[in-house]
Amino acid sequence: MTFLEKLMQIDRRWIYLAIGLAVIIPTIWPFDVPVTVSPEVRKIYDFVDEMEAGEYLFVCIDYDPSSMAELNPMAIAIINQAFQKDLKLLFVTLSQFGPGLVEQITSGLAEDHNKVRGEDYIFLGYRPYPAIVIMAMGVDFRVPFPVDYYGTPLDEQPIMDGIKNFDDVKGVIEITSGSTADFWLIYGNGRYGFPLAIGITGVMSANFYQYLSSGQLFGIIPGVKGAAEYEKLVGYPGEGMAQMAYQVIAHTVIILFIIMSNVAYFATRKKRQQMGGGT
Amino acid sequence: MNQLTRIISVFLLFAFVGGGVIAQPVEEELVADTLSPSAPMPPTNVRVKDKPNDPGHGLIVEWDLSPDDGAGLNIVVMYDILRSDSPDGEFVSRGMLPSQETQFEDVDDTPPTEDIPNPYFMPKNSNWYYKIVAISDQQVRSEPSELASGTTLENLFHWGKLPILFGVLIFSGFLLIFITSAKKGKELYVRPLSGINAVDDAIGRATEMGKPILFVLGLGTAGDIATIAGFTILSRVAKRTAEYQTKVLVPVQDPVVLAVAQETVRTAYLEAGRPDQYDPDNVFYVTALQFPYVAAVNGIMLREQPATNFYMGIFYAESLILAETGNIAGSIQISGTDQIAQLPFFVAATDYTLIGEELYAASAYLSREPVQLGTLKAQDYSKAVVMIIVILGAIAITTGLPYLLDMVTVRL
Amino acid sequence: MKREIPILLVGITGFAMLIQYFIPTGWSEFIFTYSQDWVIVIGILAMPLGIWSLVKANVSKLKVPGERFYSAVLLAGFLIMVLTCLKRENLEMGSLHMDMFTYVLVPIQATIFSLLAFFIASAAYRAFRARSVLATILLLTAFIVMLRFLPLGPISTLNLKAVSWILSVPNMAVNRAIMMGIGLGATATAIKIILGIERTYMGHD
Amino acid sequence: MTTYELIGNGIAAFLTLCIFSFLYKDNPFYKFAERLVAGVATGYFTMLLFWTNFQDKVWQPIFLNGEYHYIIPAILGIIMWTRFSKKYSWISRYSIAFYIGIGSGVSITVYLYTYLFKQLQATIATPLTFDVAGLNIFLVVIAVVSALVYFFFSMPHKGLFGAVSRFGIYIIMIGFGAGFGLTVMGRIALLVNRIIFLKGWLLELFGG
Repeated sequence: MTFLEKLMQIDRRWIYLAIGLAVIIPTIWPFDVPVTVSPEVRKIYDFVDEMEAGEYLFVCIDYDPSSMAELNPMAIAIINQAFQKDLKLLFVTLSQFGPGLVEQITSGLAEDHNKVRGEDYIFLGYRPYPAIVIMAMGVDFRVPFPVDYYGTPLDEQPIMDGIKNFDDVKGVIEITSGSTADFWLIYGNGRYGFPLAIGITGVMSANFYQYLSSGQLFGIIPGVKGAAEYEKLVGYPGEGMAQMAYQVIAHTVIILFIIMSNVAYFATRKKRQQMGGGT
Repeated sequence: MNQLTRIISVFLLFAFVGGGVIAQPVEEELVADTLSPSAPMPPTNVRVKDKPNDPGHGLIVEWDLSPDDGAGLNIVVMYDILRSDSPDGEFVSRGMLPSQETQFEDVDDTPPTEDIPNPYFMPKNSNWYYKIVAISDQQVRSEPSELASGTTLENLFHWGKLPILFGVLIFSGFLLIFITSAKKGKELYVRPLSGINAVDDAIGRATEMGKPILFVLGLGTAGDIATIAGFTILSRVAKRTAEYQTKVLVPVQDPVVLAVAQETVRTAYLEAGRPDQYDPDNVFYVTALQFPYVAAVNGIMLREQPATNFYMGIFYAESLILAETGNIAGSIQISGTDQIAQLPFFVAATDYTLIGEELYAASAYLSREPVQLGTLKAQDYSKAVVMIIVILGAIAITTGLPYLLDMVTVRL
Repeated sequence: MKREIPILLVGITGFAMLIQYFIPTGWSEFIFTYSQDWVIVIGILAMPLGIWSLVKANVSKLKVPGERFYSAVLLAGFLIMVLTCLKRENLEMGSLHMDMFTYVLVPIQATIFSLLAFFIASAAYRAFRARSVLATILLLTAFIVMLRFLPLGPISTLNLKAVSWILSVPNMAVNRAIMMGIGLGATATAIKIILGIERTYMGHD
Repeated sequence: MTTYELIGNGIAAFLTLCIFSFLYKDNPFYKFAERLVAGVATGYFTMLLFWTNFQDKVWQPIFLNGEYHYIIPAILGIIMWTRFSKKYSWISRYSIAFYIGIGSGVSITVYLYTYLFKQLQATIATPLTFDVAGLNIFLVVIAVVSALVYFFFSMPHKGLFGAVSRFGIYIIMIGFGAGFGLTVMGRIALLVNRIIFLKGWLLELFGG
């Protein structure tokens, strides 16, 4: 039996071993995989990067724990960048299961950067009916959120001095597992015209590229890959990079196996035909 | 089935939460700016009508835009819908709507209980009074509009579901026509399906090898239609194996599925004239949860080395675990499911796959009874109707005619 | 009597549930909710059938030398879970019952689930060979979609566009067509059951 | 991590390795974990059903709340126990009849709505335009129709009809290929989680 014929009948355990190693090696020796930054991710980074200290950025975190693995890394990367630049951050969530999650992320990162709640950032909280909440915020943040998530009235917090509605923020970044992005497009960007970018799960991202070309979005961060790109730009290699390492290697391994399988198949096909056998 | 209850409960939750939460900020009326900007005019011509297609827990409020909404001073940004149970009672906000909107659906179908009072509940045949306030961009509230009232009514037919009723009727019509014509002995052609043709070979193979057949009904309950389709296929398979005296193993994960599967196999043996061959222990319960069930079935595959594995019913992530393990055991595998997300894995890892509708057609194919084959013809005619609607509908909407779309739109 | 009446009952309940869907009154809603409870209650009370089937099979295997140990493990696992949960409070975290859940059930379930990482690779190796037109299409599409993770510079940008087109055009269309087929097939099966044309699942003698 | 947790996680790590050993070949460790989890899962599910569902849907309504109509399904459930007897097991068919009747009756409209009408509606909701977006919508319509043709049972797939059907199954394979390729990421992530768990436990054991 030639090598290629053996390859056709390869013991599946070699494949298992390869996948196992592809996952175990990055766990023991973490390393960065080369990440090509796509223009739609860079635009968001540049947008935030060009903002002046003290300017306002609005971040909406609309996912629940089930898509945390994919979306947390990009949320963290953006918040890191913004805090580093001393921007003022407004957070809100339109997902029922979002509040606890946002609280966790924001308070943790604020501590890392010595930021004070109510001065450097504020978490407004959660309200149902996304469309109405977005439109109401377009009038005045105080309409849907007279008090923030922690129950403190907005007017008692220095960060809200002279801030009324979307006219006073530079841009909105929406990080979502799916459905709420449409609300931000139609009722947010569509009605109030503020610059809008989204971070979204890889699978859902495909549906939103059309809004890039139409100019309704100025950037998209798609899934773990987008998160890794953003982390690279910000210079904080985090969970996105780590996940990307596993995924790139595992995908490469599977792709190589598929190529091998086909090479072996075509190389041995002639012989098989002569022998009258099939697969 | 569970999905429906979930949708309903989520809706209830929203109706309940929404009423309270959205109302909150408005009641604490925001103070106007120092320049005392002018108040907008209220909306006019407020009408209230019964919400159709419901058990009598909702009303629809409609109005004409305030003269200052999109015209006049053009300062209206919101409408606040206020409701009371008497003309001069206390009015509470039921919701806020942005400018340019002219309709509000007021629903509260959560009856109060001893623990949770709900003063906003709208029982059937109850009377409610509405007025609407326009709010300007400076948060100035208009005078309230004139009062309007309406009564909640219980409706007897859900008109929004009319297309589905027509669907059921047309489909049943086709079914009856083709069953009758089949009964008269009209020959019906059915095209060959490789997955079905493989069934006989697979049973023959098991007999030759003296090995059992493994039939996995998936993770559905006995009330899921895909699992029932699985039972009907199991019945045809068991009947033939009874003739060849080959063992069929059916590991299940739900006690009702266990009962029905046992009945199915027993009946099949009975009809094959071999009731003595039936062993109830070959249809057995392994465990309830998804992955422990998979682990057990994997064990059976590797230890019993079945000649053929059938996967017919509802499968989730376990589809590929089962199919790959079956492959390791060297079994011929025939799969069928209506779970679209799992079809790629069955197609890749099993020898034959019944894709979606083919799963439901399999029973008719295997039975070869004219009446059963007649139902396939009915499915085909319905499919033809669907295809015609797709083509005509696409043309119609492109030429600006929404009628066909309206006809098939279900409004729940 | 032993078969005809149950078949008739299937028809009556099935038809009632079908009609109920179109009637939005309070009574109709009550019937729907209550019927779902019926199904649940029957399922709960049928549980002893499953347990009996499992226990019987494993008790009889206690006599088989090679199987003895494993059946004992199964029965022990079952008994421990039952005996550690004689009060409802045991379902709260911190009890031995829930520790078994956390340290035995959860890790095993998660690990079995994770076997998919290996199996998805072995299935791809075996199935994605260009041995027919259909297999080639399957292979190429999967290949393109998987390629989105590889850092290939400008090719990546092009690839992402291709993936997004595949997902939003052919993939979506296929899902719709398959769903429509399933809608018709499931309806046909349900109507056949209600009309009693399909009755193989119901025993007789 | 307390000693108790360390031991608990040790058991979990051992069981994790037992399951992974299946990849090499079936062996006593896998069989042990498989049987253990079958017993534990059944026990867990039984008690969960008993304390939540049985209490809430049978015991409370009938004996505490006086909702006596719950007696009917309770009787139907108890009737299922006739299956323990060979002679009377036919009685259980009455319960099965209700179960399957309710399931089928509800399915008809649910399937027609979510699987047929919603898809139909989505397919014909957007007008075609003379640009890329319009072309894509046109392709979706063509693909839906061809894939449906593939599912025709009662007509020979020959000639033009056969060609369309052939195109239909090609498109279906594109869909499946995409589904397969998309899922790889999630499956790899599952394995990563298990490896990270094992690594964490080892670090805890030897590092702390």
